[in-house]
Amino acid sequence: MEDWRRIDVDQYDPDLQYEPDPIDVPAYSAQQLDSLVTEIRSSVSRGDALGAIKLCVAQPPYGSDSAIKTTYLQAVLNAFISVRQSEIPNIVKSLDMDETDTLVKLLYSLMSIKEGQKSGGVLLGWFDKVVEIVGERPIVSYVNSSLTL
Amino acid sequence: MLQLQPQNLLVEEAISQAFAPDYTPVFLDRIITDFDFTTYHLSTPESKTKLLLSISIKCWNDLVNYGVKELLNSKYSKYPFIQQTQPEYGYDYSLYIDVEQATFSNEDEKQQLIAELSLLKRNCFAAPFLQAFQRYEVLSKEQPVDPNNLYGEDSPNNSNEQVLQLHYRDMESIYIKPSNDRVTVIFSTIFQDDTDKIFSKVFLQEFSDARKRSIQKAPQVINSHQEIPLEIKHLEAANTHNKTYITFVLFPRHLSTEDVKWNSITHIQLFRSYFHYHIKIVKCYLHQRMRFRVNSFTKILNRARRDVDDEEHRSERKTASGRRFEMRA
Amino acid sequence: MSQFIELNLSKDPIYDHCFSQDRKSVAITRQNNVEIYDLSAAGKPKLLTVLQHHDKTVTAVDISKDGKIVTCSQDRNALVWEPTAGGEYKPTLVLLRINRAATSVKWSPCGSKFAVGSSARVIAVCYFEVENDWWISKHIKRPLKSTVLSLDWHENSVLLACGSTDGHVRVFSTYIKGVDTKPPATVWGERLPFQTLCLDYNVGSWVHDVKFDPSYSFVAAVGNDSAVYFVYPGPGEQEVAGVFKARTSYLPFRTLIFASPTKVVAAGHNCHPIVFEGDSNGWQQTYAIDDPATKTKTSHESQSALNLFRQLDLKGSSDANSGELLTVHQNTINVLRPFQADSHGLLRFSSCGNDGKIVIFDV
Amino acid sequence: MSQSLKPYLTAVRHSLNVALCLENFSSQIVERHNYPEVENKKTTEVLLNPMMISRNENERVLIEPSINSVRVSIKIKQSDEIESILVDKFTRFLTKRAENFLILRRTPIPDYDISFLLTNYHNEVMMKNKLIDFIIEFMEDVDKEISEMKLFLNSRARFVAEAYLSVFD
Repeated sequence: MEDWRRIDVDQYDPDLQYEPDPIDVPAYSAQQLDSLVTEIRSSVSRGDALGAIKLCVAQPPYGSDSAIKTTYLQAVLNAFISVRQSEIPNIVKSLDMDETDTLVKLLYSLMSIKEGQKSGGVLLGWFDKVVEIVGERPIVSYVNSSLTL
Repeated sequence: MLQLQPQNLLVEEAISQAFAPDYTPVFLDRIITDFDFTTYHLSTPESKTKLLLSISIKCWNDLVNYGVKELLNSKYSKYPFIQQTQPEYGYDYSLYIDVEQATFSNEDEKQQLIAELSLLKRNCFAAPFLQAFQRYEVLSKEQPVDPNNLYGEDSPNNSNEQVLQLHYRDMESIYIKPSNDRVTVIFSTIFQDDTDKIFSKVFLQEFSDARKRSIQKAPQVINSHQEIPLEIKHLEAANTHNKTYITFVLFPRHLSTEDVKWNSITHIQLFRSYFHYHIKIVKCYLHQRMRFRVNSFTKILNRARRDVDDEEHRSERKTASGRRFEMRA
Repeated sequence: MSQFIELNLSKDPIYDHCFSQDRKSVAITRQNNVEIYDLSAAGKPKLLTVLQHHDKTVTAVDISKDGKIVTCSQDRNALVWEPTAGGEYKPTLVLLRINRAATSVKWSPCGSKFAVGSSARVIAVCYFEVENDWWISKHIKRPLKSTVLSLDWHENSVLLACGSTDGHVRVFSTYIKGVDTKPPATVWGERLPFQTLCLDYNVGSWVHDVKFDPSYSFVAAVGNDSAVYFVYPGPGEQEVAGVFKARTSYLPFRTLIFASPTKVVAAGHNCHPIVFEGDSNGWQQTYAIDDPATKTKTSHESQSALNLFRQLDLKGSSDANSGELLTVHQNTINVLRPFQADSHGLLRFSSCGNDGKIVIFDV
Repeated sequence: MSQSLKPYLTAVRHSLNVALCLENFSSQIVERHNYPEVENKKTTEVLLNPMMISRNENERVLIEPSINSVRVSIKIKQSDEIESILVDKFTRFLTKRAENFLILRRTPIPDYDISFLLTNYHNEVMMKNKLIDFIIEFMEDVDKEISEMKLFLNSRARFVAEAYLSVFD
């Protein structure tokens, strides 16, 4: 019998329960993801960096399982890496508020997975430019947002 | 204090005082310690003028097999006023020095004796080395050096040469193996904590690189941190306590004249103490450096403290007697 | 550059402050006590009295129309301080019946009730019981799910807006039979028994402050995502007609006040107030007060050599105020309160911050 | 490699600036208690999303913000055995002096070398921008200190070796 002295009884107290409100979370099926990934890859190969980034930040799969999320992050990482350093400022300038918030959210998620850390320098380059242009709002919105990858 | 002094300073000082012309004999009973579990006992049991100097070394029995007694007698018997006596209880070797009859033709001779007496431990440790050197001389005459032995490997046919062992510390020992063109000295040493072990890797790497870079004429140094060197494979049990093995290869030029021999012996027998000493020194320096860095961090952090504005400071200032320093604004 | 009056009252942070009706004295929270300063004298503010009874940090203070002071603290108690003849204050007991810290307190406009928000996921609405000479409380529980951070009363002293760390802006009815008169119907609802929920909108991050607009027709709230939300109620039950989110690039705001039905002032971790303007079809940030961008580094008069040395040793740099912020407030602004208004809106408002300063700004 | 140091430090600076917006928040779980929410993570709604800023696989900073406290954990670059020993000795040395270091956490959280715990009290007593400067300066100084110590170790070892061996000439 587990040591009854240490059972955390509070967790059973009904009015102590706090479940955040259910929010409708966009989720992808496998094929939807594949089509999106191929789309991103094709616009990257066409050199249309802005289009690729716009696709990445449009609707991240917050609700999908981790496998889909990692493949999605993989594609986003390739898109970020393919963009030349000089192009970043005007890409960032042509994104609206929500898109830059999602961009910073993707940067943070990428920096917490192994593959992303390998190219830490690139991600930091992006992060630096975004904050320089937009300010700290995206960081504040990431920190408070309930939709996380 | 880069080089460790081979002689024992306390013994040297005590004896030079005893030999000083204005020495008034006084009752003595001193126990002096030295590296590698060596202890001296300097006392005047019978009369104040007759000093008894005894030494006890952990690996005395090994030394005896290598003729340490004969070596010491040869060193000290030429002085009439020094007799070797029955070793004191608990000690391995004792010498009576009669201070009154100690006469010297000149100052140098006196200094020379004082040095010899204070190098007693080195003289003891020299026995196996001298024996190995003699064996080397015999071998080098029997088998002339093979000229086309380019890489300086040890010649194969003396693999069964007898290796002299010296268990001078609990888990550590010195192995000396003479051969026809060199004498190999192997130290097996152990480190208490792993930071020492890792620092030792850096040091030993430098020891072996030093020869390539600047001091071509130095002995070759090979270090291995796990596997046991071939020469002593048959002697050492499996390397369970992850000992480190440091191999010194003394070349003929280190064994040429009598003086060069004694110089090599003096330094090689001190290697283990020198090596550990300098690792500890580095750790102390790093510790000191960290303390300075932490203080500077604390100072910077305190500067982050929101300082109370000035007039609050001024109004609270007090005179020495504790009366408040009234500011007539 | 608008004018401001700066009062350095304490070394410790001021979590809440409240000016008396005649604006001659101010009550500020300071650790476990509340200090009342008299500002009528031209020179330095003079400490009048210290209200000492709480044994933990005082989190909020409010002064009613008739001069009664209510304080609440993390020791789960609230106290009502009645002004006595000799300028002293007599504490009276409040039966809050909460088992967690009290976080915020506000007198109702009529002065007969006050509400206390707490970490016990409860709002205690307290009213005075003459026969026992103490204040007793009724609890609003459902559907509060987390600590209540902020409260604001409707003018009819029945409707109470509250913001909490579960990110919800809610408006409750606190109608208590014996104490309140039946309120006229408002846009928030007609039949309002105790604890009916008139509005419940999820802002998505902690709601640091919530305020009714001067005409009490909608509610403005400040979230932790440095945005100000304007929530317009709809005709139906708890229906939300529209929400505007004015986003900024500043650090999160902690407090806001209405300067006029179309102008809001918010402030927080960015240490200077920001003004938003707009109406039911849109709100956005218009200008900033005490804006650091417009101020250059004020150079101090020549430093005496001794002072330079002292700074060098103490601060490691000879520049006297290296590190001081360009804004008047040197640390987070905790609470903004209206200070002086005229017919068509607020003229001046007061602010208190973690730097122990009370500053009165022009709008 | 230092060209990626500047963006790394500015990213940490901005993230810290956002994370360090703290307020006095009394506990919802335990009566009359006020402790850093980031430490036991029971009240989930007052915890914010953690931010990980990584320069490469073995050098990153984790910032875990909450309503009244922030935990900043740093993983210091340790490319070889010597550096990991030096880092371990340095951080152990620091944590032993944690009490006069105010914002230092006694033990780093797993997988990191050093952790700071900043609460709303630190934010009230100290200037926020100077606090951030201190942490950034600390990160730079620790890297510099470790490489300096390593350099010193190598040069000292060479000097000692040569001094010993030159005697045999």
